[in-house]
Amino acid sequence: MSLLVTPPEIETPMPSYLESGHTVRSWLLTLDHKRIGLLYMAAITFFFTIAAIAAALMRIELLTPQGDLVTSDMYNRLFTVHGVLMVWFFLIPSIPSALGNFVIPMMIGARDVAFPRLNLFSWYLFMAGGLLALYSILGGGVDTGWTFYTPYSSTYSNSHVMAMAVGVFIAGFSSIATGLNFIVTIHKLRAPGMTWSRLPLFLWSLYATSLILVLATPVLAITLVLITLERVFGVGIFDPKLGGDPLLFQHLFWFYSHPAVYIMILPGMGVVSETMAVFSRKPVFGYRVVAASSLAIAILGFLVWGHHMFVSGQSVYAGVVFSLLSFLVAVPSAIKVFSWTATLYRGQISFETPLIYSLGFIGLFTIGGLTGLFLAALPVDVHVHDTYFVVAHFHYIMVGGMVLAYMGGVHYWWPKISGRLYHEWTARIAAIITFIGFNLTFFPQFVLGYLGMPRRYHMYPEQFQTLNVLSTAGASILGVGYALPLFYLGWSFFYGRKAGPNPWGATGLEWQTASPAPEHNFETTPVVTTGPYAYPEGNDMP
Amino acid sequence: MNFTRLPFAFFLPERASTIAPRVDGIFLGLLVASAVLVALLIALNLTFLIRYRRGSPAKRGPIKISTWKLETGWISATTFGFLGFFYWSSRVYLDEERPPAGAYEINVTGRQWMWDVRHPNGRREFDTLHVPRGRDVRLLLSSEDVIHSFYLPSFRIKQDVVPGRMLSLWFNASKEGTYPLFCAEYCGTKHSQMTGQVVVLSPEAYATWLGAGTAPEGVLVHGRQLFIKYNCAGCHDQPSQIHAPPLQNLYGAMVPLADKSFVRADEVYLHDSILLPNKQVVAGYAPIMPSYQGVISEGDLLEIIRYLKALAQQPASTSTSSLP
Amino acid sequence: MSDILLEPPPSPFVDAKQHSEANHLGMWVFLATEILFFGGLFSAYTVYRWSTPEAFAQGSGHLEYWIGTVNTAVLLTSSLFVALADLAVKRDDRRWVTLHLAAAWLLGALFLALKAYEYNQKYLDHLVPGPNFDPHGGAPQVQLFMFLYFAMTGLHAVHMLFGLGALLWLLWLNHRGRVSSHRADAVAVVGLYWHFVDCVWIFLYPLLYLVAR
Amino acid sequence: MHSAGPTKPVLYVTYAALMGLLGLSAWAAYWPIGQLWNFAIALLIAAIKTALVFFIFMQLRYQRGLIRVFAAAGFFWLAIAGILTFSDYITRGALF
Repeated sequence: MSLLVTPPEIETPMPSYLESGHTVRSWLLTLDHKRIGLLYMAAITFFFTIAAIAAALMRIELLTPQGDLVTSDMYNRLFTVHGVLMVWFFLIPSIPSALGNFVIPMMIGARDVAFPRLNLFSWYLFMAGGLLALYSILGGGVDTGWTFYTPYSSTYSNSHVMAMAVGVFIAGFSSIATGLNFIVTIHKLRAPGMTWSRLPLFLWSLYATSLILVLATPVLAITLVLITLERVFGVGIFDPKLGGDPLLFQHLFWFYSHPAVYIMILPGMGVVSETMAVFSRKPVFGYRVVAASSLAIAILGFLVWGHHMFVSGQSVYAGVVFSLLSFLVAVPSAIKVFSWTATLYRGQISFETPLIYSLGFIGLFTIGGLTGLFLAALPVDVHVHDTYFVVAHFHYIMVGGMVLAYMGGVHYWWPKISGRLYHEWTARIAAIITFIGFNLTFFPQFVLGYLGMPRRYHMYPEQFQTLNVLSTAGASILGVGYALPLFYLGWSFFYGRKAGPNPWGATGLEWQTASPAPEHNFETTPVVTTGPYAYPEGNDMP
Repeated sequence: MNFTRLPFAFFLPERASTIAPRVDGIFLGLLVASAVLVALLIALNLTFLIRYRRGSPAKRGPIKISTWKLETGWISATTFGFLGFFYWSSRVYLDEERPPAGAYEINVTGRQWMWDVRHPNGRREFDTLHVPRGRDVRLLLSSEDVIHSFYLPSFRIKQDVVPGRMLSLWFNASKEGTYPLFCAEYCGTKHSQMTGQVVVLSPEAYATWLGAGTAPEGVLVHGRQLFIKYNCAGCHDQPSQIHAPPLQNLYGAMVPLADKSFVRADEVYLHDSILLPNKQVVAGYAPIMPSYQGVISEGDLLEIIRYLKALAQQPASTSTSSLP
Repeated sequence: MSDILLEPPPSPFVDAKQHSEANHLGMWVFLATEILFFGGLFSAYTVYRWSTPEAFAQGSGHLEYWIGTVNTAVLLTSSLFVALADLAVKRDDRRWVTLHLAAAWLLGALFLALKAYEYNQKYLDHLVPGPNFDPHGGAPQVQLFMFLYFAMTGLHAVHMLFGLGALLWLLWLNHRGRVSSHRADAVAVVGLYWHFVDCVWIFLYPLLYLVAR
Repeated sequence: MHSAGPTKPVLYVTYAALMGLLGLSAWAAYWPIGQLWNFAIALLIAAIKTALVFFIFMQLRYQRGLIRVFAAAGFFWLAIAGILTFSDYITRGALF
């Protein structure tokens, strides 16, 4: 967007946020949203690595039908660690807490988020929760699966469920604090002229995400409290021996955990909207509809949790209602996919790495979304529920969708984060390797699922071996795709070419300030006069 | 339709129940629709990406078509498409969930980590389920510990088995053979070994396999012992000091409840009423029966239900109190 | 360098009005979160009360009617004092701010004392869920009711403790002269929280104490 | 923004109303009109009391739309959780 940035009157420019202090203390006690964003980034990379190692061990175990690499107990702990860490300590904080923290204030032309102290506090909560989870893993692990279904988790499991539940509970409050901060920031701290209809789509999607964070997470928190109490006192409200209903736990759990799926995908959609606009030099097609669809997803997403319970013994009528709502929640997602495709039409497309990740996102998210319809269709879900079909489906959404979008976002804002450029071709190749490895890993799992292989199986019948070997082979390629950015981005952080304020020629406010960003983002408060993505039309290049 | 004959159908497991082809039909319908949509998207994306790469000579400039029309167009197209699939799949689901009258009932109990099967004549088997072909079979599922899930991929059916409740699952096996049985809900250490098989036999072979089983008299004797052991007789034998409903011809009857509704006294009702008596109180009786939740084992509970069933099938002349 | 230990942090706000609006909005968003936090328990309550009404009636009979009623009155009165304190802040009347807040604090403490007395009664009566629980001849689901009673009132009591801490903080701020009509947000925002916790109790009272009298 | 607010008399009247409603609620619980009606009356009174606290003590009456929206959002989402969960329980077993 074109800006009326007052020419800098100060002789010495503000130091960049990276140069404003080099001590450990200057990082650990920082109130700067950009530094906090990087703290999150470091933390989630750490948790991602542990969870990925767990996944690698599982994939190696599944090379053979027998349980020969690890014991059943160990295997059950591995998939629990993988699930818990990936969901609560990587996916949920990935784009919102790491990238969102970094760019939200810059994108709306503010100096910081509304409550900087709360922001730092939520990082510490996140770390406290994460360390407690690590403690429970190192102290013997948890074998309930990330879903903590009662009465197994409350009565029968002899593992460190309590520490894990409390860890997730604490991390949940970090999510709530972050969501609250973003909501207030987006409402109250927008620069003059930054009306809602000029808000970049990334912010619309993060606003919707924050609503879910604030309104869904507390229900998870209270549910985990109830599980913990049940383990402490030996009795609880989900206990069938007292007439309690284990399905009530599932209702409360999925009231959070289904919207949480949208916490894990909406921010990714925001990144894709940004990159599609920048790299095709066009406004996103149907801006208003795309923005509204983010809010629609946030609200409709709360109405569909029952589709996780189609075979649980839930009422048949509730099943039918939840099926209908689940079909409808796919509509706003479909709108986005169509709009992104239409954005390319008559664009000036250049194939930079973030765009490659975004195109990968569109492809994989489409498949993930369409297979979601299979799961909304009741009889098909009855067959494939709790099989590898479901595993493949949600990995297409969460890995194919969110991880690719996160990587795309990291590459897109990397110049703003580091002030430097990465090696473009290496990055493109890494993106393509990730895409290929991902499909090889997870596509066979759709077939496995429809053939009837249940999930969370340590051993499996022999007829499933070929597909499992394929999947493991794909995982090794995927691993390479994940590892490469660590190296070339790490290298670029210190030795990369200087990027300049706006290497992509983008219009967002964050690109109107120096790279790496100055300590307080802007020398003077920017004033916004046009909508987002105001690229010149026609054949002339800027 | 026989899809397995098609060369590309390697991803379809065997179909051994009457519902399986209908489920596969929806699956294939969704698959075709998705494939068309994905192909369309790939074609559009590739065309745009190549044609409008930066610096290409293709014509740019504002789009002529109305954005609004396009948006409404694809929103309504997807919505109606989705609603169509919803209607189709819900129809099949309701048929799948509504148990046919007169189905042949078999009890299945899940416990860590095995399936315990009881046939109507008392024959018991573990991790294997023998069923007759071509007959409506209704499984009555209960759990002794955690949630399990009874999954027969070749029948395309699955039902979670929840402690404290009796749930049911019905099917009609269409093809003789042996098919896999899995526990699909994670249930602890040996979840992946809680597997077995379902053997579909011809009705004659099934009858032979079933053998004589326990004679009805045996059921009555053993059941009566349990009936006394758990103090059921103290209140339910007539006449009694305590005002409790008689159970003589209860099974299969319609029972009037305190809230003025009616419920059929089937196995599910008996099972759940013994565990949680106060949930559905018979009209005219006080809610004084203690809960047997956690007191009675699932096995004994099923034996008592069989006893009550056998009582209802007795000639009317014998009264409860005169039984041995 | 913005460092949490170096006062004050650079404000992200352009003026006091924007700051104040953000504070209020932040607290209201937090209260929305709180509604759902308690909401999980209210949902569980609804489901179980519907499925076992007589157990809930029996369980409710074990609770002290007079304590529930008196405690409701105590909390309503403390809310009034917090609202009056807010008015006193706007008049810049420091003495009355202190008196009102102190009254509210004492009433909050009285509430918790009565609560503790009732918890102890339940403990002596073997009405605390667990191995020593005695349903007093009622259905086993009486234990469910008592579990919900302890979970709901316990969670509420934890919120009361946080509220008492916040009131102490306000008293200290006021003592140091850092509360005034220009800096009224602290009292107003803590007040919102206090009133909200009061509202939770307004619902807990009929749901737990008045099931079948 | 916050210059407007309840005056002292308004607060006292509200407080009197709250205490009156509390008394009514405590008394109504003993009316022999059936558990369902007792429950409905108790909940209705609680809802009125909460509305009084929200609108007067918490000054919702004097706030702009945004704050009201967030105040309502919590209750709205609570209703979603409650109604959809409850819909499962009341329709269970109805098919059979």
